[in-house]
Formats: sequence, C-alpha cells, structure tokens
Amino acid sequence: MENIISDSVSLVSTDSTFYLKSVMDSITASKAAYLQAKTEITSNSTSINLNAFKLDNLWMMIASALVFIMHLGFATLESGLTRAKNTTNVLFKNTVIPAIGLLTFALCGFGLMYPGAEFTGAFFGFKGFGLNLPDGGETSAYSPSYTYWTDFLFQGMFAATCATIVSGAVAERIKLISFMLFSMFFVALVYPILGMWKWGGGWLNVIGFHDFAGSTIVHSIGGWGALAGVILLGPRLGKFEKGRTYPIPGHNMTSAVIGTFMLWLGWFGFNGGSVLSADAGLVSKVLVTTCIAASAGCIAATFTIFSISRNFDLSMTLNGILAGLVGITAGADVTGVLDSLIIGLVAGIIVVLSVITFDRLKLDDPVGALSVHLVCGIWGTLAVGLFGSKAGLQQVVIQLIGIVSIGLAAFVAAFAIFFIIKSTIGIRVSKDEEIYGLDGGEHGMEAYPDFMNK
Amino acid sequence: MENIISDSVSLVSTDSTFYLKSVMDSITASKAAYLQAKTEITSNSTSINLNAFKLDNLWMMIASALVFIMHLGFATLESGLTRAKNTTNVLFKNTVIPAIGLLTFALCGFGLMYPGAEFTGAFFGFKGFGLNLPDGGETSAYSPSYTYWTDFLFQGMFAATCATIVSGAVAERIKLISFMLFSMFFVALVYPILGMWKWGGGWLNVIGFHDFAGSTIVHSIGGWGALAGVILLGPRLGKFEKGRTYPIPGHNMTSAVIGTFMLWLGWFGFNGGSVLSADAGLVSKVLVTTCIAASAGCIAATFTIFSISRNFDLSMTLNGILAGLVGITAGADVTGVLDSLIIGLVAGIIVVLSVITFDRLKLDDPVGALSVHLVCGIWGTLAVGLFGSKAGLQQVVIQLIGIVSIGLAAFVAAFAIFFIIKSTIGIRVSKDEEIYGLDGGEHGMEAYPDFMNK
Amino acid sequence: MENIISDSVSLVSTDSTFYLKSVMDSITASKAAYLQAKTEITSNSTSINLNAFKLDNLWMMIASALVFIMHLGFATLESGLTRAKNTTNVLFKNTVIPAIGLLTFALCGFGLMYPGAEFTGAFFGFKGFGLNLPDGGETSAYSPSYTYWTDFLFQGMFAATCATIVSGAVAERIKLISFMLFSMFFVALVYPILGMWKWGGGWLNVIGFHDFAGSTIVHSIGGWGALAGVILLGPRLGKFEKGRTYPIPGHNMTSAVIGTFMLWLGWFGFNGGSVLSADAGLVSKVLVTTCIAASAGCIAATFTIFSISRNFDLSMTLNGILAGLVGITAGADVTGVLDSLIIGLVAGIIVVLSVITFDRLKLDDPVGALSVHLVCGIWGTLAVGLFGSKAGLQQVVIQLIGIVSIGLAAFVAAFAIFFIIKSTIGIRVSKDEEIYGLDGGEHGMEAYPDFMNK
Amino acid sequence: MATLEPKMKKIQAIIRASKFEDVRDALHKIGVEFFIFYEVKGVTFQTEQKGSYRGLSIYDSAGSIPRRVLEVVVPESDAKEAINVIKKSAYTGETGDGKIFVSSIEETHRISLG
Amino acid sequence: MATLEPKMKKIQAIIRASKFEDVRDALHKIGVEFFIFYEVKGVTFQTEQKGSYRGLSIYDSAGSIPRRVLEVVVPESDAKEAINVIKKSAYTGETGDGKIFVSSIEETHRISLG
Amino acid sequence: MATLEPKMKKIQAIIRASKFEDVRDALHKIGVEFFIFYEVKGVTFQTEQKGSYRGLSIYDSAGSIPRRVLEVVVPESDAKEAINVIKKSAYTGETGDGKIFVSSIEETHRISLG
Ligand SMILES: Nc1ncnc2c1ncn2[C@@H]1O[C@H](COP(=O)(O)OP(=O)(O)O)[C@@H](O)[C@H]1O
Ligand SMILES: Nc1ncnc2c1ncn2[C@@H]1O[C@H](COP(=O)(O)OP(=O)(O)O)[C@@H](O)[C@H]1O
Ligand SMILES: Nc1ncnc2c1ncn2[C@@H]1O[C@H](COP(=O)(O)OP(=O)(O)O)[C@@H](O)[C@H]1O
Repeated sequence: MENIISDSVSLVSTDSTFYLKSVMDSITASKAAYLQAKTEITSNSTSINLNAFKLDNLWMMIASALVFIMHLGFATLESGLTRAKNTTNVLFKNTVIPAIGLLTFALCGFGLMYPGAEFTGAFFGFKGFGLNLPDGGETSAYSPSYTYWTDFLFQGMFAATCATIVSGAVAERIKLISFMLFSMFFVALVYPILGMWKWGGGWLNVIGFHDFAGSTIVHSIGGWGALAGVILLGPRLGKFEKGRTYPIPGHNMTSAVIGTFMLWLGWFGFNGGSVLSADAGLVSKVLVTTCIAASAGCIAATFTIFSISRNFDLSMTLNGILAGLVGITAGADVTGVLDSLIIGLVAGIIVVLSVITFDRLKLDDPVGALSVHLVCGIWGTLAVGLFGSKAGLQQVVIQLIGIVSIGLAAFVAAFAIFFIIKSTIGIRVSKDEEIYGLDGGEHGMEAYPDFMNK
Repeated sequence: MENIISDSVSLVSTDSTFYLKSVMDSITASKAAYLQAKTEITSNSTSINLNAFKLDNLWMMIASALVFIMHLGFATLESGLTRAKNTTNVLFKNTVIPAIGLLTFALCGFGLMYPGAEFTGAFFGFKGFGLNLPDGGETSAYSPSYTYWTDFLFQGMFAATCATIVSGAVAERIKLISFMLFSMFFVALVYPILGMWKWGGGWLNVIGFHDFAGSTIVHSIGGWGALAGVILLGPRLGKFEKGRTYPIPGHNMTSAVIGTFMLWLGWFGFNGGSVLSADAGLVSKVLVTTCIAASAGCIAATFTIFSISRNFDLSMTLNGILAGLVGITAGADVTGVLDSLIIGLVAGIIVVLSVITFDRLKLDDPVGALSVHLVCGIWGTLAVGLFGSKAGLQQVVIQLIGIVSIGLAAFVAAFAIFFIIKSTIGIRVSKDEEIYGLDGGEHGMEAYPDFMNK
Repeated sequence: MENIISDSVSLVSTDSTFYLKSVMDSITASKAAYLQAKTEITSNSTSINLNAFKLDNLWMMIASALVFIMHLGFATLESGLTRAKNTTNVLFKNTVIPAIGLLTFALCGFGLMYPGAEFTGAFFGFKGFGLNLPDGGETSAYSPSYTYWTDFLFQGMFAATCATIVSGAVAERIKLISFMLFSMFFVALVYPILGMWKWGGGWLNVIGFHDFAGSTIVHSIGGWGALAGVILLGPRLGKFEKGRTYPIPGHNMTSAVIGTFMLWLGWFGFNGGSVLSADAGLVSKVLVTTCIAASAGCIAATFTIFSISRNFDLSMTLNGILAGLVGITAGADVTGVLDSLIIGLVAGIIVVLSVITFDRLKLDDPVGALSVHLVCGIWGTLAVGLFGSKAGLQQVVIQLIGIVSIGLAAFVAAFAIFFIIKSTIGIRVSKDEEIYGLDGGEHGMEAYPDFMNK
Repeated sequence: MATLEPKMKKIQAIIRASKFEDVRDALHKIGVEFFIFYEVKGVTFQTEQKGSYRGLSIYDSAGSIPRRVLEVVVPESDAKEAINVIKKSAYTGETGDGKIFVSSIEETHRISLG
Repeated sequence: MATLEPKMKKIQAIIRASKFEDVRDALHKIGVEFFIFYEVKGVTFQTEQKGSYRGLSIYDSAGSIPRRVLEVVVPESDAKEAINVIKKSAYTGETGDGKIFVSSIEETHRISLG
Repeated sequence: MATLEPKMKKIQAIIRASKFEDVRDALHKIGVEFFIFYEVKGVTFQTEQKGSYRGLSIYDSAGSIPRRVLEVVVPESDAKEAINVIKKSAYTGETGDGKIFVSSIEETHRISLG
C-alpha cells in the first residue's frame, strides 16, 4: 500500500492527464489505507476494551475468592471464641453455610436480589429460578466489568456471609437442623429480598441510601437475624446465674486470631471488590480506608477494654478489628483517611461497650456478633451521613430510613422463621446435650479426641 | 503535520501549477501522517498485546500461589484427621513435599512432562534437565498467556500436589525416609511421564481424552500411588482387630476445616488457572462450576453419612467438599451449572460409600484420600463423557481408556517403587514407634508438648 | 466520511475544474478522517496506558494483601514455637503490630521513608505528616504502576513486618506495654529512616547498594532490633541453668506450619510485589527464584539438623524455608535459578548452625528470628555480590557497606529505645508472671482454657 | 512435722461435673477450706453406641463417661456431715450420680509448716 | 445413707494404656460393673535421651512414661479374683507392666440412692 | 503373685508443679525408684479475681489452683524419710505449699512378675 502511494508520488512530474490518474490512484490508495487503519484502530479498540473487561473481571474473581475465605475466618473465629466441646458443631455450621448459601443463591437468591431494571425502585422483584446465562453474559455486554458468572459468584459469596454472621451468636445451644433450616430460608429469601432494596436497584437505592459494601445490607441484616435467634434461644446455661454474669472463655485463641486475619484478608475483596471494577484509584483508596479503620478499631478496642478490666483482652482486640472493618464498610468509597480513622476508632470503642451492654441485657452472644455486625453495622451506615463526601443532615435521615426499614424487616422476618422453627421442631438442644457439648449430641464425635479436657 | 495539510488546502484557489505542488505536498504530508499513524497503531497493538500477555500471566501467577497454598491445606487436613501423636510427622511430610516437588520438577519433571511439539502423540519425551530460559521465554513468543517461569511454577505446584495426595493415605505408619524417597521418584518420574500423555501433547491428548485440570492426571495418579502404598503397608495397628473395624478419630477438627477451606481456595487457582489464561468467560464459568460442585458434594456427603450413622460427621462433610472439587476437575470447562451440581452430588454420595467400602476391604486410609482423589477422580473423568458439551458414548470410551491406562501405569509404577523400598530399607515403622507415635520416633519431638493427651 | 471519499472519486472523470473541487473535497475529508483517526488512536493510547496502569496497580494491591497475610504467618509461627502459657501474649503482639504499623506509617513513616526526589542521596528526609493525596495521586502521573494509596499500603505492610520480626525473639518474657512502645518507635522512626537510605533514594541507593525486597532493609533491621532486645532482656527462665542449655519446645506444630506456609505465600507478594509492576518476565522469574530458594532452604536445613541431632526436627525445617526466603530476598531479581538454589541451600545450612550458635552464646531466641532474619538477611545481601548479574568484588564491598551501616544504625537505635524503656518502665515481666505465663499476667486469660496442660 | 492428732478420713467422691459447683458450695458452707479434684473416666459396660466416625460406630469411648473426682481429707468427727452434704448436693436421683468411698488417713502433713 | 455392709477393698492398678482394653474386658467377665480410670505419668530415673529440639537434647520429659490408673472398689471376697484377673490381663512380662495396690475402704455410698 | 511382705504405706503429696523437679530429685537420692504423678486442681474459697474475659471478671476458675499429686508407695520403714524429704524439697514457706497424706496399703503386686 505504501508502495502505491510512493509510486504515485514519484510520477508527479509527468503530464497532467497522467497526473490526474496518479492523484486518483493516490486517493484510492489513501482510502484503502484509511479503511485498513480504521479497521486496525477499531480492532485495537475492541482488544483494549476486552483487556479492560478481562482485567476488571479478574479482580472481581479474585475478590470473590477473598470473600470466600472469609468463611474460614468465621469458622475459626467463632469456634475459637466458644468451648472445645462445641467446636465440631460450630465448625460444621460454618462449613455447610457457604454450600447452602451458594446453592440457594443459585436457586433463587440471585434472581430475587437482582431482578433487573424493570423493578427499579421496587420492594420486590424476581427474575426467575436458577442460573441462566443471558446472551452476551460472558462479555462486557452483560456488564462493563464482569461476566454473569463472576457476578453470581461474587454476590453468592456475600449472601453466604450474611448467614454465617448469625451462626456465632446462636452457637453452643442451637439445634443443628434448626439452624440449617433457618440459614436456608434466611439466605434464600430474607437477604436477597432486602438486599434488592439497595443493590438490586430497589426503593432504598432510589432515595439515595448509601451502603457501599454492606454495613447494613450484609452485616446488619445478619446481625438482626442473630438478635432474633439470641432472644428466642435464651442464654447458654451457666452464663447468667444467681444474679451474676459469668464469663465463658473461648477455647482457642490461636483459632480466633487465624479467623480474624482471614476475615481482614477477605475484606480486601469484600470492600475492594465492591467497587465492581479494578479502578486503580478507587479500589486502592478503599483498601486504605478499610485497613486504617481496622487498625483504628484494633487499637481503640484494646485500650477501651484495658481501661475497664485492666487486662489486654485479646478477644476484644480481635472484635475491635472486625468492628472497624464493619464500620467502614458502608462508606469506604466516600470517606477520606482521617474519616476512616475516626470511624474505626469509634467502632472499636462501641464494640467493647456493646458487648458489655448485651451482657447486662442478658442477651447471650458467645462471639460478639451482635456488637460487631449489628451495632457497628448501624454505626458505619450512619457514619456515611457524618463523614466524607456524602455527609449532611439529609443523608443522615436517608441513612436512618435505610437502617430502620432494613432492620425492622430483617428482624421481623428472622424472628418469624426462628419462631416457626421453635414452635415445630424446636431450636434448642437438651440441657444434657448442652452440658456435655453439641459435638457429642449432634455429631457423635469430638473435635479434639486426643486431648484431655479440663 | 496538520499544519501542512491545512496550509496546502488554503492555497487551493491559486494557479494550477502552484496547485499541483500543493496537492503533491498534501499527498506527501498525508503519506507521512499515515505512516506515523500506522506506527502509532502498531505500537498500540504491541502495547495491547503486552497488556493482554501481562494480564494472562498475572492470573497464572496468582493461580500458582493459590495452588501453592493447597499444600497447607493438605498439611492441616491430613494432620487434623490423624492422631496427635503423629501430627509432627504428617505436617513434616506435607512441608517437605512442595520443596521436593519443586526441586525435582525443576531438575527433570518439567522436561519430561512438556518435552515439546516433536513428541506429539508419544508415550515418552524429554526436553532436558534443569530450567533453561528459551529465547523469548519471558514474552508471548513462548506462549500467548504466560512466561516460561510462570509455566514452570504453575506446573511445578501441580506436580507437588500429586505426591501430597499419597501422604495422607499412608500416614501414621510409614517410615519417613521411605516416604520421602517414594515421593521423590513419584514426582520426578511417574507424574511427569504419565502427565505428558495428556498435557504434554502425548497419545491420550491425541485420541481426544479430556481432563481439564487433572481429575485423572493429578488426583487419580496420586490416588493410585496411595493405593499401592496402602496395600503394601497394611493397616494401622488397632484399625482391624478381632474381626471388627475400629474408628480412629482425627485429633483436630479445627485443623481439618482449615485444611479443607485452604484446598477449596486453592482450587480457584487449580481449576481457574487451568484455563491457562484470564479469559473472562471461561475462567469465571469454571469457578462457578467448581464452587457449585464443591457445595453439592458438601451437602450430599453430609446427608449420606447422616442417613447411615445418624450423625452429622464433619470429617465426611469435609471429604464431600473435596469429592465435589475432584469430581468437577476433569470437566469444569465443558459442563454447565446443572451438570456440575449433579457431578458434585454424585461425588458427595460416592465418597461416603467409598470410605465405608475401603474399610470393608480392610484397606486402611486414615484421611479418605483413596475415596476423594482416586474414586472421585475416576468419577469426574468419566463424567466428562456423561455431561456437558463433550458427552457421548465415544467420549465415554475415550475417557475409560484414559482412566485405565493412566491407572494401570501409575499403580504399577508406584507399587514397584514402594516394593523396592520395602524390600530394601523397609517402609513401616516399628510396632512400638507406631504405638507411641511417629513424632517421637522419627522427629524426637511432640507436636503439642504442653497439652495432656488422653 | 467514507461516503465523501467515494463520492469524490466517482466524479474523477469529469472536467478539471470540477475535478479540482473534488480533489479539494477529498483532501478536506481526508484531513477530517485523519484527525478523527488520530483522536481515536490517542484515545486508544490513553486507554492502553490506563489498562497497563490498572493492571500493574492491581498486582501491587494483591501483593499488599499477600504481605498483609504474613502477619498471620508471624502470629501463628511465633506462637506455635513458644509455650501454651504465653500464646495469648504472642498472638496479641502480632495482632496489634500491623495496626500500630499501619497507623504510625501513615502518621510519619511514609513521609520519612519516601521524602521525595529532593533528598536523593541523603541520610534523612521528611515529606510531612499524614497521608495527603498529591495531584494525580490516583493516576499514572504519580507513578507508572500504582496509585498513591497502593504505594502507601504496600510500603505500610512492609513496615509492620519489620516490627513483627522482633516480637518472636523477645517472646515469653517481655512486658507487653514495653514491647508496644518499642514497636511504635521502631516502625515509626527507625525502619523508615534507615529504609530511606536505600528505597527512599538515599545515599545507599546512590552508591549502588542492591537490596531487591529487603534482606537487609526489612529482615536485618528487624533482626538487629531483635538482637538488641534479646541482649537487654536476657534469656527465659530455665533456658540456661546449671551450666546446661535446655530446650523449651514450642507448644503447637500445627500453628507453626500454618505460619510458615502463610509466610511463604506472603512472600509471593513480598518479592513479587517488589518488582513494583506486573512485568510478566521479571515478576514470574522472581517468584521462581523465591520458591526455589525456599525449597532449597527447606531441604538443606532438614538434613543439616538431622546430621546433628539424628532427628527430623520440624521446627528447623520450617526455619529453613524462611531462611531460604530471607536469603533470596535481596537478589531475587538479579540471580538465576541455579544461583537461587545455592543461596537457599547455604541459607538452610546457616540457619541451623546459627540457632545452635546463638544457644551457645546464651542469647535466647525462642523462635529463631535472629538466625532467620538477621543472619540469613546478611547472607542474602552479601549473596548479591557473589551470584547473578551484579556479582563482583566491587558489589561485595558495596553490599558490605550497606550491611554494616544499616546494621550499626539499626542496632544502636533499637538498643537505645529498649534501654530507655528498660530504665524507665522496665522491659521484663516478673519471675512469677513468667513461670505462670504471660497470658495470665498481661491478659488475664488463657489461650486454651478447656485443655489440660502438662 | 505436724502430724495432726485427730484421726483423719479421706473422702473420695466420684460425681457429675455438672454437680461440681453445688457440691463445692455445700462443702464450703460446712467449713471445708480446701480439697482437690481431677477428671476421670468411669467405665460402664453398656456398649450403647455413643457416636460414630466416618461410618464406624464409636463404642469404646462410648463405654466411658466423664466424671469428676473430689478428694477431701477431714477429721473423723466431720466425715459424716461431709458425706451427707456431698450426697445431697450431688444428687439427681438418676443412675450415674456416682459413689463416695471413705478410707483412713494415718498421717497428714502441711508442707508450708516445714 | 447406704453404707454397704461387706468390707470393701480399693484396688488401684497402674497399667499400660495399651493393655487397658484387655483388663477392662477381663474385669467385666468376672462381674465388675463399674470402675474409674485416669491418666498419670510414671517417673523413672533413667535419663536416656528421648528426643531433641532445635539441636538440644530433651532429657527430662523423657524420664516420665505415660500410664493409666484403674481404680475399682470391690467386696473383700472378690478382691483376690479381681487382682488376679488384672495381673493376668495387664501382663506382657517386660519391665514396665505396672503395679497393683490394695487398700481398705471403710464406707461406700451410692449417691443416687439419696 | 508377689504380695510383698513388709507393710506398705502410700504417700500422697499435693505439691506445686514448680517444685516437682526438686521433689523428684530428692526422692531419687533416697532410693525411690518409681512413683506416679498427675495433675489436679485445688479448690480454695478465696474469690479473688484472677482474670477477666470480655469485661467479665473470672472468679470461679480463679478459685482453683493447679497442683500436682505424687503418689509413692514405700515400705513402712522408709515412709518417714520419704515424707521428710518431700516436705523439705517441696517447701517454700508460703501458703499453698500443699499437703501430704499417708495411708496403708495392704497388698502390692508387680504385674511383670506374673
Ligand atoms: N465399684 C466402683 N469402683 C470404682 N468406681 C466406681 C465403682 N462403682 C461406680 N464407680 C464410678 O462412679 C461413677 C458413678 O457411678 P454409677 O454406678 O454410674 O452411679 P449410680 O450409682 O447412680 O448408678 C461412675 O463413673 C463409675 O465409674
Ligand atoms: N512404689 C511405687 N509407687 C507408686 N507408683 C509406682 C511404684 N512403683 C512403680 N510405680 C509405677 O508403676 C508403673 C509401672 O511400674 P514398673 O516398676 O515400671 O513396672 P515393672 O514392675 O514391670 O518394672 C510406673 O509408671 C511406675 O511409676
Ligand atoms: N483437707 C484437704 N483435703 C484435700 N486436699 C487438700 C486439703 N487441704 C489442702 N488440700 C490441697 O492441698 C493443696 C495445698 O494446700 P494449702 O492448704 O493451700 O497449702 P498450705 O497448707 O501451705 O496453705 C491445695 O491444692 C489444696 O486443695
């Protein structure tokens, strides 16, 4: 092609007729060259977009893996903060929950939570059962940053998280089968229907409710479910007796620390992935605010409990980290570094006071799930109205509407499910089983059969 | 350049001669502009390809890291399902295996497994010892999606996995040095030579055998090696006595759960990385089928064992997850969501029945490695012929050819190695060492010296 | 636009005047087309660069997450290698360190370590307190491969690592509050000021000192800090008595193995991320040299200790892996596969001899931190002068200058901080607290309250 | 060297761990200042299945039940009261409540008296 | 209040854990319905090296061996048989088989009888 | 069948674990070849706070202190010496040093003698 042009140019000094042809040839060649260049440019564009799509999608897949590993975090944290005689049971629940969660989310949760644009502003929508790859579902036609599969996987991992939050609060006394039933309904129906209000484009989204990665949608919903369970179950034997409140120490701090670090690691994907793309600036900022809040929560909880009990209580330090993480989850995208520091510090203080308060209220929560997920989830959601780029009275009001409406709905729904289960098959193990441990009663095995127990 | 064009155009109204020159200039300028644009387009193309290459390579490196962490999964799962007195020993084996695996794979395994195109369809090939960066080995000239180094790392991590599978089945009674020798030969020779049949472009690949990420190539080869070891070693003391079969409970369910989750996490890289690129649609689909199968295996195994023993046996639930994962490994790329659900469910049922059957056959496998890796590996390989886009009678036959040929070769080779070791230095520890634990005998230390044992 | 061109061409056979206009139109159209193409090319270029930037930044964020998880590695390794009665304490320290590290690094460390180009070649510089997003800090204007946030996060995770190294060596006897104070100053001032010498563009960087990912800057600085602490604290009760040296076995090998694998995994990000981009060739090569050195260290340490004590001592095998990793950290980018093998083997031998030597010197280091981080850090730094592309006498000298100057400064600074703390609030717990465990004394709780201790 | 003069009895009570705190408090009320306790397993020969592992029934450890042993040494004159108090506070009425064994102690020494 | 009439003997047998099941079954055969057992360490003074850790020999904990203690209280008339049965079933003939100590129990009470 | 002829005494000493090695070595010096030991908890009724968990004081388990029990059976003639030796080597002078109880053993058997 270049040859054509240069040929034509070299002939310019000859006569006009010939010249005419030469110019014409040049133009024709030019046109062809242009068309080819255009094709190449377009093909480049396509490749660029494909790269961008693959890149964003890669991050979302990795984020899904990170959120997945949070289930190991919950499993080890919750079992670490409960007694050895119930370890198998606690581990078991946290192991089957991601399985139940993914399967029910595939069955109907995904369709309930993301019913599609026609349900914008609604309270309820449904796209249908099962996973059905839409046309172009594996390309950017589905979404600029992830495939249909990635979308499901990421959201499915979130859904399972919500049910896991409940498991810690009701541990050491709930009947296994009752808990599994509850989880199934909670993750199949309650979480996705309420989640749709915000993330599925529902009414809360339309009024401007901001909940970046789920301080309310994931953590508070889980927390409200936990509260319903705690109320209906009653406390563990030996927790509140003769007018006093007795501590029931967790059996394995190593486990609890592994759990907390796994959760913090998972939060890189939980918050980082909630950007829904690999946007360099936003994702990295979110990771920084997330880590700063976690650190602040850690330090604040450590010194708050120290000032109360004169002890550096590791279990509270761990709760502080999670409190900071839950607190920043709603606003990790709209708050600055200093905001996240304050949000984390406040969360770390709140979580300690909250644990003590729930004990005073005789609500027995073995692992502090209510304080971490429910109370700090509320705090974090509110904080969006107080700090960062969305701060303002109006936003506070909107955030409160979200907190209250979701809270009410989640609590009532969870209470109803638990209540029906309680009235039919029961929710609490026998007194004997509780004393000797759920591991024997529900699983016929011990978690640590080779060690002597105290 | 633009100036040149606009200049020439502004001169158009003057005389023809001048005009001629002006047109000529325009064309010349146009040519130059075109050439520059072309250069820019080409340079864009190169950059795009580089980005695509870096992106794919990044995913493959991350997948390698994920497969790496499976070794921690094996270490904690296998030690969790065995007794406290052998914990150091089990952990030790799983710690040195990735080291032995990577070093021997670098020495000769890589050369045996990927001998190059000239061995297409062959039974054996060899490219040479050691790692030698080929020309362009760090660019897409080597492969469109990864560098030579990444290729080695990813494949090397796979190789080590194969040896690790054996370690669980032979635990609590095998001599350490004998096991290390076996592993060395198994990972240096058996795995790469047989792996070459499929993944190195060998004869199985040519006849159309499909094994996406290694249900047969990794898991069954490992499983056959385990079977040879189990047969030649005999059962643990106290397992089969006076005509009865006694359970020997694992010492640490927390460990076992950590292990299972680490393995599931690793499988994101094991299967996801086996796409060998970051292709958005395929990788994310593979992750979904992988997770659905794992979840299905979890649920199926849970209820299968419950229907048998009336207990929710956590160790079986964990095996069920792995069964689902191994089952989907051969066909994660060619099966749909529903297929993967069924494959996982069946795997979860099979694994429980298989564990019970091996006990009946008096083949003592402490951790269920035979059932998970061998039996479900076979199931998964076969399932490619039954479900998904490759399903068909012919494919079933081909899959069977692959299963049988690889199985025969792996079993015979492993049996031979174990047999030679048994006939020379022996493979089983003394009765006393077995009773008091291999930790004392082989390592002179306890895994948990501060705790009282039962 | 294409239409304009083809129209003009179809009119070529008419008269010259008309033709003139036609040519002019063609040229005008051509010019417009060109301009648009140019815009598209430029926009493509921008998109390409953005993709490249996002891609590199993604890898750096993932690397940060990997380095983060090293803190779990340290927590479980160090607590696993110490006694059950001090587990809560060891875990606590390793949990608050990343929090302290990130917060102080945000406060002043980042500003001290990367003061900016105007301090090139200097001994000290300071950019200011806090995190202040510079103009373009979220784009490639800040750096071609990562945002300001990512930069902070990655470097902050490194900083925290340095303090963590100290914690293991001083475990089981240091007062908690004293350790927290030390860590704060160490990570806020000592690490960043000395780190600046190399990575902040300071004088060591200018003279050509090579320390890829921190054998000296991170590991040796931490190691020198540990040495100062060990000297000022004295040995644990019962370690050196009646002229003999008694082993004090670690309480939990499962923990120790989890820790080591988490550290190895983290090193994928520690070394891989130190490339500071997702460069396919370099990152993947670094990962291979890293893993080969770790494997070599594992095998070498295993057989070195076996030849000494006739036991396969798992704790030494784990130390060997870390020794290999620390050893390769300085030169992972400039050494070949064979070099890394030798560096790892030597590190594995050194670490065992070093542990035994420190015992002889009556320097009590419960977890081998001095041997792994200090001694192998020095070895690795030196190895850059002996192997790989920078090898040479001159480089050896430069490396020695770096080792000695950093070592001196770090040791003196750490000694001073510890000394001041010792002279004021004290650094060692009471004898009673040490005997009954720091868990009771500092934390008022046990790590494993349900198990019987020996 | 303090061999205590009054004749002493050792009361060894095998009780349910769940009754431990009641027994402890009851003993405290009647003036017992110290005693020791430790964990034992009681063997029964009803081989009812108490668990399973990987499809195999766990009979053996099922045949043993965890119990706590209290050992308290009291002067002969107080033994009756102590026994009664233990019996009452450890009582549930169901089989498995445990046993109390009484034996003679010939000398007791308090180490801290030197 | 059931002080059992016949004179009772407490048999305390220190045996190998590996012989436990044999002893248990043997006792069962002669009609022993219940007994308790717990884990103890036997101290020996042979300081042979039994392990090492980080290059340092472990001597001390090597000097203790794990043993299981069985305690069964039987009527005096049955004691001889029980002792013989334990001796036979716990026997390997090698040093370390353990010891049996017999002492008097003055009263026994069954808590569940109130 | 070896019922040892001399009258035997069982010495049960409840001592601090931290004094264990001293006692062990002291016993060894006077010729004691074997004894057993196990871990117990001693209950005290001083409810001083010994820790806290999640803001709640830990009193109860604070009311129990870990102690080690040594049981050694010796001929009557050696009992005095053994007791003295234990008292001396387990002594710190502070409250909590522990107690020693002596009782009669009527028969002892060595299983390995068959
Ligand atoms: N003769 C005995 N010698 C030693 N321990 C015994 C004896 N009889 C019962 N025990 C122990 O006492 C505990 C409770 O005794 P049990 O007989 O079950 O109570 P109950 O008398 O209410 O049926 C059990 O753990 C059992 O092992
Ligand atoms: N005099 C004793 N008092 C208390 N325990 C003893 C006594 N003699 C032996 N034992 C314990 O009995 C167990 C086995 O005794 P041993 O003497 O080793 O057996 P053997 O008589 O076959 O040599 C050991 O654990 C030992 O500690
Ligand atoms: N009468 C008793 N019966 C059983 N154990 C006792 C008795 N008196 C003390 N002990 C136990 O002995 C141990 C030490 O006794 P203690 O009285 O505290 O020592 P001291 O005599 O120095 O005050 C404690 O663990 C305690 O439980």
